[in-house]
Amino acid sequence: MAVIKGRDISFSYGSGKKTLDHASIRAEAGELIALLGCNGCGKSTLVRHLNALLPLQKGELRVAGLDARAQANCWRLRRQCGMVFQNPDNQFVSSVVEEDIAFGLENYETPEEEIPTRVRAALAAVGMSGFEKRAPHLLSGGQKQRVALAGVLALNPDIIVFDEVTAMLDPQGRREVLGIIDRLRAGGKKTLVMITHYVEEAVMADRVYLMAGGNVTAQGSPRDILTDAALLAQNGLLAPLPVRMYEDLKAAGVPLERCPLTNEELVEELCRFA
Amino acid sequence: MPFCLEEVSFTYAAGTPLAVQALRGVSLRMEAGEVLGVMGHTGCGKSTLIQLLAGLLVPTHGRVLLDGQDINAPGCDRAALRARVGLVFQYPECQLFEITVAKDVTFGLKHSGLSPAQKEERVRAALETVGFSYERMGAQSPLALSGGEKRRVAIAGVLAARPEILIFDEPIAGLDPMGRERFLALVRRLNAQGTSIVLVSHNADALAQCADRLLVLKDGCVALEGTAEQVFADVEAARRLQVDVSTPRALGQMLTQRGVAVPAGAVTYEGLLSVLKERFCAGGNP
Amino acid sequence: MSALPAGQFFPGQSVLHALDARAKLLGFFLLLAGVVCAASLPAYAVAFAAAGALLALSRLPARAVLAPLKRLWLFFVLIFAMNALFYERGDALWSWWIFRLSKAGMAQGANVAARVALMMVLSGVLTGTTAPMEITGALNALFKPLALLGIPAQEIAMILGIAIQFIPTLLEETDTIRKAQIARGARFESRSLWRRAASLPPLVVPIFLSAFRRADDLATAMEARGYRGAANRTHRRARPLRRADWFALALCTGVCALHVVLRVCVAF
Amino acid sequence: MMKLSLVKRSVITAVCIALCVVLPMAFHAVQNAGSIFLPMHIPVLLCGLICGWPFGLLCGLAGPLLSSLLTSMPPMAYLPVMMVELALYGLFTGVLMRLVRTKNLYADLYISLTGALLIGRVLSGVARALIFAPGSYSMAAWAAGYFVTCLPGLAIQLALIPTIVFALEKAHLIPQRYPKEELNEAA
Repeated sequence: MAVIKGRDISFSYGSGKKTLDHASIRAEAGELIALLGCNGCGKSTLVRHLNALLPLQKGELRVAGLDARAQANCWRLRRQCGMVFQNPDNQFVSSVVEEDIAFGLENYETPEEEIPTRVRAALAAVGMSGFEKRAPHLLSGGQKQRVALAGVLALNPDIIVFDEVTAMLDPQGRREVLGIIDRLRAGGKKTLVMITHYVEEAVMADRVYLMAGGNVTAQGSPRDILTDAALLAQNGLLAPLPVRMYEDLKAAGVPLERCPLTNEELVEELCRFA
Repeated sequence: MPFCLEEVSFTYAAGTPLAVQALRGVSLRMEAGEVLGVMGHTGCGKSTLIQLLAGLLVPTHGRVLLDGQDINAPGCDRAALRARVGLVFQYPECQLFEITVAKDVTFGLKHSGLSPAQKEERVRAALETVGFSYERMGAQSPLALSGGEKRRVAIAGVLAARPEILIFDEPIAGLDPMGRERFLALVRRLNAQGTSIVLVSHNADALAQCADRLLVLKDGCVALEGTAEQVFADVEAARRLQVDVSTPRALGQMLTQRGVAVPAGAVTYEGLLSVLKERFCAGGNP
Repeated sequence: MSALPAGQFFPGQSVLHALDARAKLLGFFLLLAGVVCAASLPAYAVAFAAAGALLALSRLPARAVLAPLKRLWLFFVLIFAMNALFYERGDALWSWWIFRLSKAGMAQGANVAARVALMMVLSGVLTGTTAPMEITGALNALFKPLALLGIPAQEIAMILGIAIQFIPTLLEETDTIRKAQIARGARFESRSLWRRAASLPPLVVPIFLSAFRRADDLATAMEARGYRGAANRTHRRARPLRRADWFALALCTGVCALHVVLRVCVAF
Repeated sequence: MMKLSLVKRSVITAVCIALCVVLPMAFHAVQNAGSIFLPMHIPVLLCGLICGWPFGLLCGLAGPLLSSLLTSMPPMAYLPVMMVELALYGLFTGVLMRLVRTKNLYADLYISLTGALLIGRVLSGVARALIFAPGSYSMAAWAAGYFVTCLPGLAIQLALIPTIVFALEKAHLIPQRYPKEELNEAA
């Protein structure tokens, strides 16, 4: 069942230039989709339609069974579709972790007695139990993003959008956050949308949408999209290192069989060959 | 011998209950024309180190020497120092403020004593170095550009002063693949022109590609120092210091463990590729 | 990051640290009112004794709390001199051109200087024993009754909370921007007023751009999390004040009342 | 571009209040010139201009209050006077910006700013004379000193604030006041 179904979405911020030009997107329940593209390709603008942060100017969009065109659905959409943002510093409302996580719950008038248990459960889900009383601005980048995710998880949305959440993190923080996303995906209960310009991150998705110039230029399984170095280059991206290595070795006359997607697969392929 | 740190320590808020020691007795020598990479986990003292180099912080103990002269000595001309050492902070696009790109790039030349024509020439050259045309970009508002373009303008603003030593703090964070490649090409070009460069980054792949020497900091001390080949040789040691080794080196390690021996010196993509080519092409297989 | 120049919070376990911030804030305002009333020697004795007792009770490093007084000595000299030399009432001891030194003026100068010093010590004790977060929490609670006057108290509370939350981030950002511009050759240290004024735009424009960018991000994040004004939210019940808090409040009220009585009864 | 939403106005007001605390500290560290350049006035005036009078009023009241509580600057003794003055600036920049529409951004800004600064100064002077310091020390000497020392501050405000508003519009952080004119200019 399609949880996100968008067709021919166009959007302009008003300067005449179209940021989105007939972009279409679709996600099935429980899958992780990756929107891949270089800076300024319209990825963020597209996902901001999913939770009605931007009004639908042109096209059709249904999210979790709700029509995004209807202004009345705005709040229900936002409840069904949570979002974690790029800059970890700019999404905290309170200077105490537990109050910040409660913020979303309070917005939906959750009964006061329920709030502490749900806050605790959300923090446990991102591996941040025990940080309830800490100040968000004193946490590491990865921890901040996990707290932000906990704030979203506390509302129990069907869909979670990750808007370049690793772009401003160090390698350690990136691993932490990607680990949590992977765990959520394994749980299979949420539909996850991940925006990124790191091809290596898109590997973990069930389906990849390639974007350029406000358009979805290609979609398919990570294997189809990410092993196509020419296609990626057309969209201003670089193929993952194992793919490049495979292509270069093949060009040098090493008859490898299957194009590897991850480092592990490359090692496997080379060992098999050796 | 442009730069020397002698037993430098630095403590923030020294003498208060909130004192934090950021650097402990760091000694360092940087040769002219070198590209020095600095790595380390968040909070290891990298930012403090580069601010000491740029003369923005004064060491609590020890000396910072530029051409053998203590830059914090009472008689030292700080303005002259700042003209010689350029520092590009993380997310430099946040520091743009002028109405036009040309004005913003000229900002650093205000006290340089150059004639307007000389200034314009400098600005033109700096913009061209980062890949912009003065005619096309000069009159635009820097604030209306895209993130990557803004960063290039900000870098041009530092280049205009023609520093001998350039320090970059996390210059590729948040850049897309094209932006990253463009930046690394810029570093190579500047270095070829004789500029010494300090690159602070978490990105081991980028450092392996362009740094002559790497410095790994841990808790305010120099924990490892050497070429990328030396620093990334011991994958376990690097992990203990909370830094990544470059992806090709990690692949080499995985292959070695599986019986396909790859020398530890293969730390770049090209290095690993040639090792693999040699092994698999010349090794009897067609 | 640059440290707060004064009014810094020192974590601790003293009686004052343990009090509810609302009680402390109210008590603080009561004592301030008392200080404003003070105009006689006995009144100042009471006020200084109260401030000293609070400082002792707080177990704060007295040096740190009193440091701003020392740093502002010139300011005190100025207040004193302004009052002593320009006071229009009383007999002149000495006068020249527009200056007119009088006994009444000197008393007035001492008065103002003592008041300012007392207020600074009191606010030092308040901020020293109360985390900034708790202060805003308390301010929010004290703002609540404003809702009765039709003022959107909850919105104001939310805005204040966010403001506090942004202070450390913006301080750090300001420091970075300043250093970046210095590295590019900006001269903030210059002595000439004109030059210093000219060095402000490179500092202030990026600070505002960055602050507004952060505001934009945060507002978007808040909307994404379902915020639509403070009215339609879970209403949290406030914690009741404990006995110690009421006791402290009573004491402060007592001191304040004593000041009023002294003001009425004792002539200077 | 869309109008500023209520949530956005609230958060902008919050950062302006935070800047009322941060800017004086920054100025103090940089050049010890807080009292000459009046840094706390800038966020209040901007808040009034951009978010409207209720927000400007709030910023003018809360900014100095928070700063005083957290950093002891301004000292408590001057807080009420300062709160009244800044609140009036925030209020009147907002009111005037709403009333004045000359089709030219800079003209609007200058009229609103100078208007608010004048009205604010007169009214806070009156308040000072009537409420806070009724005749206890010589108002004339004090006021003269006050006006002379804050002249550089005034000049800076008049130069800086329109620049900042212009930069914010360019960076698309606030909506353009006259979007059509922008197009004509480009054409």
